[in-house]
Amino acid sequence: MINTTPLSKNAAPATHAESHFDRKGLVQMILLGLLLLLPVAAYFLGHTYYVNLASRVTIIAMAAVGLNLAIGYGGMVSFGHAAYFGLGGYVAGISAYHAFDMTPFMSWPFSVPGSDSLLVVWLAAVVLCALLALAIGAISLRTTGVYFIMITLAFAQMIYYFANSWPTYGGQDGLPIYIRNTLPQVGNNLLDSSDALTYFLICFTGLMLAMALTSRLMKSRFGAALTMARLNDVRLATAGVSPYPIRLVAFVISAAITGLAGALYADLNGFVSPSMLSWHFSGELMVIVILGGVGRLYGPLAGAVLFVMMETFLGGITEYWQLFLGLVLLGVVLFAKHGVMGWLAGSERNE
Amino acid sequence: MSEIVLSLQKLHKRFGALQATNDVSLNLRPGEIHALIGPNGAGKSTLIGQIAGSLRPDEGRVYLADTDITHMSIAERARLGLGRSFQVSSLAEPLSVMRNVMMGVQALQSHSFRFWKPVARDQQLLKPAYEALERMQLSHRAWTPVFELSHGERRQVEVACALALKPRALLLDEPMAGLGPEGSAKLTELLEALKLEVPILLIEHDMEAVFRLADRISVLVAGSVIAHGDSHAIKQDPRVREAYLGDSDA
Amino acid sequence: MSVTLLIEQLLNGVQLGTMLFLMASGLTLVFGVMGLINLAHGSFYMVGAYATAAVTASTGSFLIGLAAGMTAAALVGALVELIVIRRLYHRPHLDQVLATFALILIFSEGTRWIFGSSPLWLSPPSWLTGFVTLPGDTRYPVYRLVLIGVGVAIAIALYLLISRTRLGMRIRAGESDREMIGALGVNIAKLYTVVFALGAALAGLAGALVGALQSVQVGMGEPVLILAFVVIVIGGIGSIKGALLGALLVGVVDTLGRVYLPLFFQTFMPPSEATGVGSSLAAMLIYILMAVILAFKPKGLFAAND
Amino acid sequence: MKMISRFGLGLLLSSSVLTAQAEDVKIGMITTLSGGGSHLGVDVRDGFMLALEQSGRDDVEVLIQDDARRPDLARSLSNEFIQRDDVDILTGIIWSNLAMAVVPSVTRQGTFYLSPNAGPSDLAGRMCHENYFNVAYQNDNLHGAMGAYMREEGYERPIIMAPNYPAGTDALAGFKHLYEGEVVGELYTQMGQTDYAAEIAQIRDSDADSLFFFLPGGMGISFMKQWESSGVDMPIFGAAFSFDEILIKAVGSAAIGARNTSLWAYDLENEANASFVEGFQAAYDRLPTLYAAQGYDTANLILSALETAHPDDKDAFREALRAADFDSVRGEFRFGPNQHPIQDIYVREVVEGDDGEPTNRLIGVAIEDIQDVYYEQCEM
Repeated sequence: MINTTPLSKNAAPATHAESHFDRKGLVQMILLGLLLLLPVAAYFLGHTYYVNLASRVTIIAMAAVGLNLAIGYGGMVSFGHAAYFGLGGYVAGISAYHAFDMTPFMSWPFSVPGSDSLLVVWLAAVVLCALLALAIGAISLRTTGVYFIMITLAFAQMIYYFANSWPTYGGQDGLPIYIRNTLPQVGNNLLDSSDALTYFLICFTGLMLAMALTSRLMKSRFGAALTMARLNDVRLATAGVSPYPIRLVAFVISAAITGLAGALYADLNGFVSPSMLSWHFSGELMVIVILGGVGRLYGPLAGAVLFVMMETFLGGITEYWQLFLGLVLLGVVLFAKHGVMGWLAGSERNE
Repeated sequence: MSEIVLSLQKLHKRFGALQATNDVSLNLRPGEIHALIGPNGAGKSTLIGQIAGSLRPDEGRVYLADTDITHMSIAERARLGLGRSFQVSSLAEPLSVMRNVMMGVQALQSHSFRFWKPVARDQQLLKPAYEALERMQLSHRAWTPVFELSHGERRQVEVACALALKPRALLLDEPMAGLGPEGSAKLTELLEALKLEVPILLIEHDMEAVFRLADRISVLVAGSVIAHGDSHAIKQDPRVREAYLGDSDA
Repeated sequence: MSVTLLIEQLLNGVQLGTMLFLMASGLTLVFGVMGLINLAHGSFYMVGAYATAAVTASTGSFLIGLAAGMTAAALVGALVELIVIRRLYHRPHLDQVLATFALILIFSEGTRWIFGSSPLWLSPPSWLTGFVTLPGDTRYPVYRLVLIGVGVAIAIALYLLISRTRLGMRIRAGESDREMIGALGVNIAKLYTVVFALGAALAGLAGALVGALQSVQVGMGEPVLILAFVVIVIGGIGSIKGALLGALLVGVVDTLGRVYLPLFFQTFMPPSEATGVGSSLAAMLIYILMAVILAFKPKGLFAAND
Repeated sequence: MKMISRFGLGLLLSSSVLTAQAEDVKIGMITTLSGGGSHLGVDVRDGFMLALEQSGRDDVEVLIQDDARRPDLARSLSNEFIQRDDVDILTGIIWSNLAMAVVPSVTRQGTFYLSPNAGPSDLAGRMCHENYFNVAYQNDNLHGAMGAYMREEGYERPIIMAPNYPAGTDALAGFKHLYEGEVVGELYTQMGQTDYAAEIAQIRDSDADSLFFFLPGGMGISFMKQWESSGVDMPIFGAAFSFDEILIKAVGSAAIGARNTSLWAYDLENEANASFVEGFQAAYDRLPTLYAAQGYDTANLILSALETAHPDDKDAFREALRAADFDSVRGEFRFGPNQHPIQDIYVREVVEGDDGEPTNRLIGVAIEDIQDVYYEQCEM
């Protein structure tokens, strides 16, 4: 919150917030710097694996950025964001499947061919996830509290079971993407999406855009209304703004970001399956948001880094790594409410 | 008869066996403070709910000026110019005073689906909000988070929030509750100055304040208005004394 | 499509419903009294089944195993309440979801660590195997009839417990006004532990009974947990009556949908496609049911407090 | 970086075979060691490691990772093995869907993949690859063999059932292909379904004379227990996937009498099998399953090829694998043109063993020299 108004004779606001700026800013810079530099270094040292690991972190962080908009900024505890992540993934998968087979996606009422263009896939993923979220949100947001949590969960399960039992696109078995979707060629092959580093940079750009969008959004009038809807929706209505459409739009944007991440994830792995839609994944996304710090811009990124590291390293040490994940998570929820970013960078005000 | 700003016409509301609102009609005229008093359980909260929009009456109508607002949402009523404060302070505590007040300005100017321009630098929002705060003599606290405010200051912020809507009528629910004599006196003074501009429907427990402030008083008992009149008439009305003060022989 | 088949499927639906009720009643009670959403409820289901399987295997008696299963689930429930859950009552739902999600991970992996990944062996005792012949020459397994009986008995017992006993009075008081029961001099901490353990015991009972019918394995509680959520959302969170009705509704709709939807599609589609479409739709049916109910009644059929 | 569980089973195996040298052969094993169905992965691993131990070679390094039955995890593990650890050969995947996610990209990157269990039709047909070898079966084999067996045994009105997912529909298609008669009904269940009351009622309501089902893992356990108490009197048939030694112990008496097709049985009489079963029981104190047998054969196939060539010499090593010059525990073993096995399929019956627990007993041969139908689509 910066006071650049003619009212500055009245109390300078947020000085205490600025006293944290150095530390917070430093932590954020280090986080971003490492995320960008380590994969580049790994790439030139020939360790493609770590480049892909970084892409994975980046994409999961992006999905969590989407969820954070709903949970952290909007106060809507969605337990069903896997639905959008999975739908985004299936858009990429189905599109590639038809492009590979050279069959149309649908032939009635008009013919829609498959496509192996990333831009088409991304656009379709965003639009379809937004539409799905519009439908689910419109019903779910009529409820609050525990009902909302359970209903979003139940809708995601519905989609999960549908994907599981719909045989055309592999059902339970999932759908492989044999050749990664591509970007239009600019000049001399600069954007070869099958190159690990290029793909990482695409994902990184996506994450940065998602974070910038969130940040900008939350400073706008819409963000002000959403913040008020979270803190006190009666106050918002009394001030003349209906909370429901504000929440719904935030929910839709949140789903679209998560869906785009899902499309990126499918192309990274070359594979989509209903496990992307499972409630475990919804739970893991929530865990990531909490681990990093709810309602903090860099929280999802910190959470994703931590989560993937635990998965990779604990998973290598013990088969039962999820037991330790559970213990860590329990500790964070019970004793470290502000997550990793709260711990590293100090608490954050709403303003 | 002068023009009527807020009008309740034959409102009825029933919860199961309980007739919470029974044929209530009330008018609020420009320039006046109209007080609504009644003992606990008289149905004041139910009535406020029907005026503010959180409850729908079973029968009857609510008009704001010439507009029928009976079936409108809380937010629509607010945008049309019905400002209100709450019995229990309902501000967004972690936010600054300014951010609370600005929301009303924002709602009044246009829809809130504006995603780009930061509000912190938006003079269109800041100026009117600042003016509303000045009206309530609170501009020096503009950037203080609400949770740091005193009880009395929060009451003033609530009214400032309502003022930010440039309301045609104010609905104030027990604004004096919990204020000390000093705070109460200050708020009384502010409301007196305000009423010429915005008529106020005042629901209040503090009888002294009511008798001092109100131009007219309506007494609600068991869901019905049993008496109407100025403070003198109400003080004398035996039914009021019996029902409200609970002493039949005084 | 004979009438006997329909009757048998209805019985199957009711049987599924009664077991869902055992899960859902605990879940809804804990929410009604403590305002807590507990994802780890499925873990008590699993604990009950594992303890029953282990004890039945070592003693040879299913009934002793069953008692042990319920006791184990109740004890684990009480322990979890004392160590973790009571720190969560005044926390936002988000924290409750995450902490109990963490408990699922801990319980599932812990169980796998102790018992291994292979399913455990548990069967109904020999005196409950076999079938009875119902009117209309429908043969029906005795054990499933017993499950229906147990479910009904528990429903009646819960009704009596809540309407007739001192504990029930406190539970009702807790549902209507959480602050007040403290003022009444009730030891809230103890009440909460008891209610939580009771819910866990019911889940454990369900797990043990169903485990004998299906299989006892890690993660067995999760599908049931999600169905139980659907049940209490449909019924109205906090309402035992709603849980009962919701459970029966979900049980019957799910069972009949699975059988009759593919048959329905076969009337106008080739069989292999019809089964595909039919069973895909059947898998979504109860969620569609839930969405429809919530579109009209956002707080479920029997909204309690909240 | 990551700790690699070399020989995940360090405790059970002597560490002498683990010593790594520069010219070592590196094998990556991605298999399911946790969650549902992990006993399959454990047995593949144990069988594989037993063969290595018996060979006494110390220049073969095996890196083992758990895929938790998640295709996305399996995919990233495969990339890890190839891109970071530079393995020569990959193996271990249990499930068809995981194989479909992993194998095409592995073989395209020039690494050998040997399947110890899954055999999806695409990999046998249009997506076959010169670096892909299946040492287990093509998915249709066991189901088709049972179809042939049931027709020969004179069952005229079978009802058939499988979960509604690709391997399930393939299983029923495979059955029907070799059964060649009419079936009275096809039931599709949900994946992961635990209650089969509705299906059992439908089976009872039909006038079938026999039941063939494919319900792998926990689904089979649930079904058979419920089947027993339902009072339906009908012979049941299936593939070995529902009747391995571990599953039938969990099912208990309900499994007795069921007949199942398998490419191997522990009481199959040949020298390699005797040494395998004995060695396995000595090392792990339990009866091996067919998964262990397939893991054991996979390892022995690799070892036989290593006698001729190092995997760095891809063409020579590939030729050596194609020759399949090893003693299979299942008797005769050779590869078809799509590098999938041509083998005999046996029938086993579940009987009460000496200890009172159910166990499989070999009762005959269902079909000889079965070959999948997809090899014609394979252009290699």
